[in-house]
Amino acid sequence: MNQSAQLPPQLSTFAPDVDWMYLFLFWVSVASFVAIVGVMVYFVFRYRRRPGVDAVPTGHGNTALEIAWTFLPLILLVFLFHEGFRVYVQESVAPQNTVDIHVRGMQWNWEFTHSNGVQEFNQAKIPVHTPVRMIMSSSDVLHSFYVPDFRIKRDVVPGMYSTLWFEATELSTPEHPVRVFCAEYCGAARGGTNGAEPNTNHSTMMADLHIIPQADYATFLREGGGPPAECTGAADDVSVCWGQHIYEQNGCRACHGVDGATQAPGPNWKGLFGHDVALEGGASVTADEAYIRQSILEPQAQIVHGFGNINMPPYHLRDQEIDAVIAYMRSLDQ
Amino acid sequence: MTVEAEAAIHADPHHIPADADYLTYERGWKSWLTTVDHKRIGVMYLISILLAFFAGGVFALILRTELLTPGRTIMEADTYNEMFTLHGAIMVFLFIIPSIPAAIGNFVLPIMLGAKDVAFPKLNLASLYIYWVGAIFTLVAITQGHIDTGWTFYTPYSTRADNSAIWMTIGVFILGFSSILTGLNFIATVHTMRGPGMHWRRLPLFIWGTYATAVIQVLATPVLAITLALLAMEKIVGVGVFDPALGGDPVLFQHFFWFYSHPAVYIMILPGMAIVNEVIATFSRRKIFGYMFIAMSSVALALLGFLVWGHHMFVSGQSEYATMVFSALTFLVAIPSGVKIFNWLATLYQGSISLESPMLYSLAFIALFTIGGLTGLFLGTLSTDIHLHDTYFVVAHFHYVMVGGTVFGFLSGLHYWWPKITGRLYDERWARVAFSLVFIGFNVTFLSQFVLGSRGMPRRYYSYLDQFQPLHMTSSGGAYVLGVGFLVMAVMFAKSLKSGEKAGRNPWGSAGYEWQTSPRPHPHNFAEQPVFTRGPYDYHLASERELFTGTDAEWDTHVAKKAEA
Amino acid sequence: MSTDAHGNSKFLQHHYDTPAQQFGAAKLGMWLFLAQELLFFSGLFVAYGVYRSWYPDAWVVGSHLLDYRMGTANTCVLLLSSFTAVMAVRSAQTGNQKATGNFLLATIFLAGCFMVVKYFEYHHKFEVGYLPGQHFAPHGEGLVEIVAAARETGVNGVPFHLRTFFGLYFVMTGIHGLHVLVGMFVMGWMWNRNRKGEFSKRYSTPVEMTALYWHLVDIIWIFLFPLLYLID
Amino acid sequence: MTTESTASHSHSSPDDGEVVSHIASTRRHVIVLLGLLMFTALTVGAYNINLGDWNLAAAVIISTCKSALVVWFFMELKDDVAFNRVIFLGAVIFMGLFMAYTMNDTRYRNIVDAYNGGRIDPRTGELANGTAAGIVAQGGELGPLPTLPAGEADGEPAQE
Repeated sequence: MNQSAQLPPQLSTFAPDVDWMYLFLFWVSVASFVAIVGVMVYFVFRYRRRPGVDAVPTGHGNTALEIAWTFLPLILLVFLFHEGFRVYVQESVAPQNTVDIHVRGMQWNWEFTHSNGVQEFNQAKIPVHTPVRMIMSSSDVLHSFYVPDFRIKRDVVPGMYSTLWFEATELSTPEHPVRVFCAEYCGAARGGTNGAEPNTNHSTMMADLHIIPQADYATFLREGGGPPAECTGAADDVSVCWGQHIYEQNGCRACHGVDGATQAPGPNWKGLFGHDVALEGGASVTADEAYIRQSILEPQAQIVHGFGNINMPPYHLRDQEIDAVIAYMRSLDQ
Repeated sequence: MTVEAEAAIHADPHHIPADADYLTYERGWKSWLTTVDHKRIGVMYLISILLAFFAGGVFALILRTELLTPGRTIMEADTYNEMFTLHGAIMVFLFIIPSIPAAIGNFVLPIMLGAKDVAFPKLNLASLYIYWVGAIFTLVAITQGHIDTGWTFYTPYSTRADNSAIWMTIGVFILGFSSILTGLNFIATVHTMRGPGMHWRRLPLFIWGTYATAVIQVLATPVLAITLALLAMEKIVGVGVFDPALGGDPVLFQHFFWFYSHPAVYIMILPGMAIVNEVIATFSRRKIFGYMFIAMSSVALALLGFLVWGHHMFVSGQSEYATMVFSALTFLVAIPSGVKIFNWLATLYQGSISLESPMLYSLAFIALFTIGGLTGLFLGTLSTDIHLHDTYFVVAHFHYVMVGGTVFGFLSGLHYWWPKITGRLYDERWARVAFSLVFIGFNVTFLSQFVLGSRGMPRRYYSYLDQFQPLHMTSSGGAYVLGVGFLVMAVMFAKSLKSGEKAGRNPWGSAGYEWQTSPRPHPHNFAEQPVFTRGPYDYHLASERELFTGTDAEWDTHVAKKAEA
Repeated sequence: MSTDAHGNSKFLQHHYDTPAQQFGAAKLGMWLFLAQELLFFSGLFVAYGVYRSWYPDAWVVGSHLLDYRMGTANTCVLLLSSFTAVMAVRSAQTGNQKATGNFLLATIFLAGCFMVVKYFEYHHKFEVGYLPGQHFAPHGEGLVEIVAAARETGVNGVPFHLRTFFGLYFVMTGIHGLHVLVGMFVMGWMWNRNRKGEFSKRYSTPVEMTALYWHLVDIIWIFLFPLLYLID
Repeated sequence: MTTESTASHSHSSPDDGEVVSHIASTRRHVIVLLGLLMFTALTVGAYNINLGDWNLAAAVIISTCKSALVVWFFMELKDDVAFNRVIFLGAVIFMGLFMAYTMNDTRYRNIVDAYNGGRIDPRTGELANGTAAGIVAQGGELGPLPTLPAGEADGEPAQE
């Protein structure tokens, strides 16, 4: 079935099947609606009240007619169930050799972990023409992984795995990645954040899927992720640039300011590294490398005074990435 | 029953003069607050739900205003979330569910039965008080702030410490009991209070509809109550049945919630359908075609409504087996719905149709409910539902059912019985203007949302991609027209109350039983106990006197003229 | 009929035509109310079933931490109270005002016994830390009992979902207990009305309705008892 | 519509109950009570002999018998109008429906896909994100048995 203006681009192998069903239902609905309302309008006109013309009393009904319109629709309904279920089964049962990507939903970010351990935040590389399975769970509330262009959706539930799979049919460009939405309501940051900012509420919890050639994905799996291409120059500069990139991409910026002023919802990063920090419960600690590392991996271990009710999720960054974040933090104070 | 047992030690009814009417027989606010007259209770419900409807409507307009632009328009994201929660919760629990059964049903059901009152009048008043208490808790929830869970209260978002869901859940818990007691009362009334000659095959279809509704109210609402009780205990003492942080299962909450809330859809739509039956018969001057099939389709819908709740959970992570069973059963719901629509069309055939405002709303109901039902097929079919679930398509679909269905049915009933309730007529021209605005505004608002949804716009979004803006602006524009339509209607009804022409006993010329009592009914509904010798739609058996549309004085002149001739 | 010569008017409400109609309505209403009660409890049974099937270890160990002797005693007490309730109805129907009062008092007394036993059970669980959900923190004797129960049932560890078991235990028995308290209150009220001579051979509907409610409370317990106390 | 004396239709409604209830004999009540107590003894007895998988079934069947006695005799559904029986049975059926449908989900969650609906990663044994902290800390459903002070553990009947 061809692309329709009512539906998003067809970018997965499921999309044509789903769209066929959608358009079939659409035209069945249009036909039924026109028939029902047409008959209604015709009767209203034809049998409008006129002086001297009385209504013909209803007889005892027509059992044959009643049985007909009770059971004839069943044929259509059985067909709809069957076709819908057929595609659903395909969507539920992933092929044997999928590329697995673990997905973690959290307010209001998506974390993707590839099989080589490399993590991406709010974006993910996806090989084209390859069955890819998302193995998903949430660390806080319900989310839903929704890719309109793929016609797939599945809730992401805390404490439970859920899966979906798809096979992308076209490469994407960097300007037009395939968009992931959160379709299960998951709240918003409280107070004066600008709700249109990325990763501050349910409606901005989006991610970009970059559909790349299979060979590129294989290379990526082998070599892992490093600093992004735009970070060049001396090793230190690359580190700081990478750290800033992580800060931007992982949603750190939703809670942590870097201007030295805003302290909400989380502590500001400027003037943090190497300084003493008062903790909840009265103790204090120097914000050294060990402390920063722990705060990223186990945020609830040592909480800065005044932030006891903030529930930061753990971020499983790799060592080089944590180093880069620390380099970025340092650079803020220079 | 203990409540009515209390009333058991009652003296004989005081003698009430035959020309008394229920509004003026007793006076003063005390007489209203202590009344056990189902008609007065119905009127108090009517006022209460209209206030709730107004509040819910204002929230809707605020939402649509915010959605005019992709980013911030007038409020922050968390405020927006509170607004749609309040819109949903108020509209569902304070308006739609009690709207037709508790307000209109209370008023007309016993009259149609030829009963003096419902079976348990004191319980009926208690239901109203319980409704008010529930409403107060809801107001408290608003003032406590941060009730931003959505009307579905999904865990674990709702069990987090920083929202006031506790007040809202207690409020809805209480409202649930109001609904249960109303349903219980109606079932007992239909079974035991039918007047002489009123056997089951003569029951007006409005009663069949409210009866089926009452069955759902009694069987489904308690599950909502225990769900909310568990949710409240989760928040207060951390019982941990639904919260994964304590070892519970959030998907289980959805089963609990939808075991009630899907049948609740039929609590909302069945009474709307019930009103359409009455109105179509009256304005076609014809007995409803396939009476027994329509009656049984109501009961079938009520029972089938319990078998399909899992279609709200196709993508929730429930097992594939459950999904399969729920999808298959969901399609069955289409059958009785279709039966109703076909029978209504067959009733119009060879009728004598006039298009006064109640009929306009009922015909609009048929058209809009058809759209609501047909788009339901998209959501019952698994492959398309996966794409459309939790998008604006769903929002549009259920608004076509809830507003295009229930609210249009409610408005149809309100216009239809307005003369019986108030004893006055309203200005038909302005009623039609209001109807046109509401009809056009509604369709513009929600047709555009179907397209938004199928293009992939998820629901409950504060901001959205730029590409969706034209459709969002169209939708908001429609909402404003809808709002103006309701405003016009409110003014029209207010004018009718103040200076409307006095109505005769039967301004529409209906053969329905409730039109045979005085314009504003006697406190005991009929000054003398009626005996029903024909069905409620038997126009060919009704006397000229029964179908006469003018006042009693006009009838006397009419008779005198005839005698002269 | 509304003011007939037999004195029916004393209890016949104005909107009913006959006492038969009024009684039928009351009974129908009561059964609907009981149906509503059953569905209310059904949520708890479903949650119970789901978690029992998921976490059998927690359920077995949890059950062994409850004292089935106390449960048995309470079951007998409630069954007996159902009997006294039914005898109160019979006495009211036969117009024996004194016996009605006494049977009502006996029922209230038995209900009180039930609550006292319940109090001791709750008290112990609070003391040793078998609290619902997030407050579950067994200590002292509580730990000893858990070790014993685990050994007895062959479970090699402390199941995490013991807290869910106790969560449901407290919610189920707590809501049931609330129903018992409401029943005691209503029966006290009936006792008072009976004392004032409001019931007779002709009119004992309120007593009958109260007894119906009480039997339902009994039925709920009949299921709660083996499901909570007697799991191997 | 005509009017007539209201007295003549006092039994027009087929659901009218009888005012005079069927008064059952004390003897019957006593027998029912004895039956109930006997069933209680039976269910406690069944608890003490291990029936394996049949434990739950036995408990539920006995409880059903007991409540049937209560409903049929004490609550006099035996002599009640048919519709009241329909109400009660209907409520029980809907309870069963609720239970059966919900468990049709919860029992079969991770069957089609080993991950989908499961709580544990079938390959690595890792728990899903958002699992209760306590379960994560003890690495699964079962935590270690507490070690008791020497004196306390001795008194327990440790032999199986």
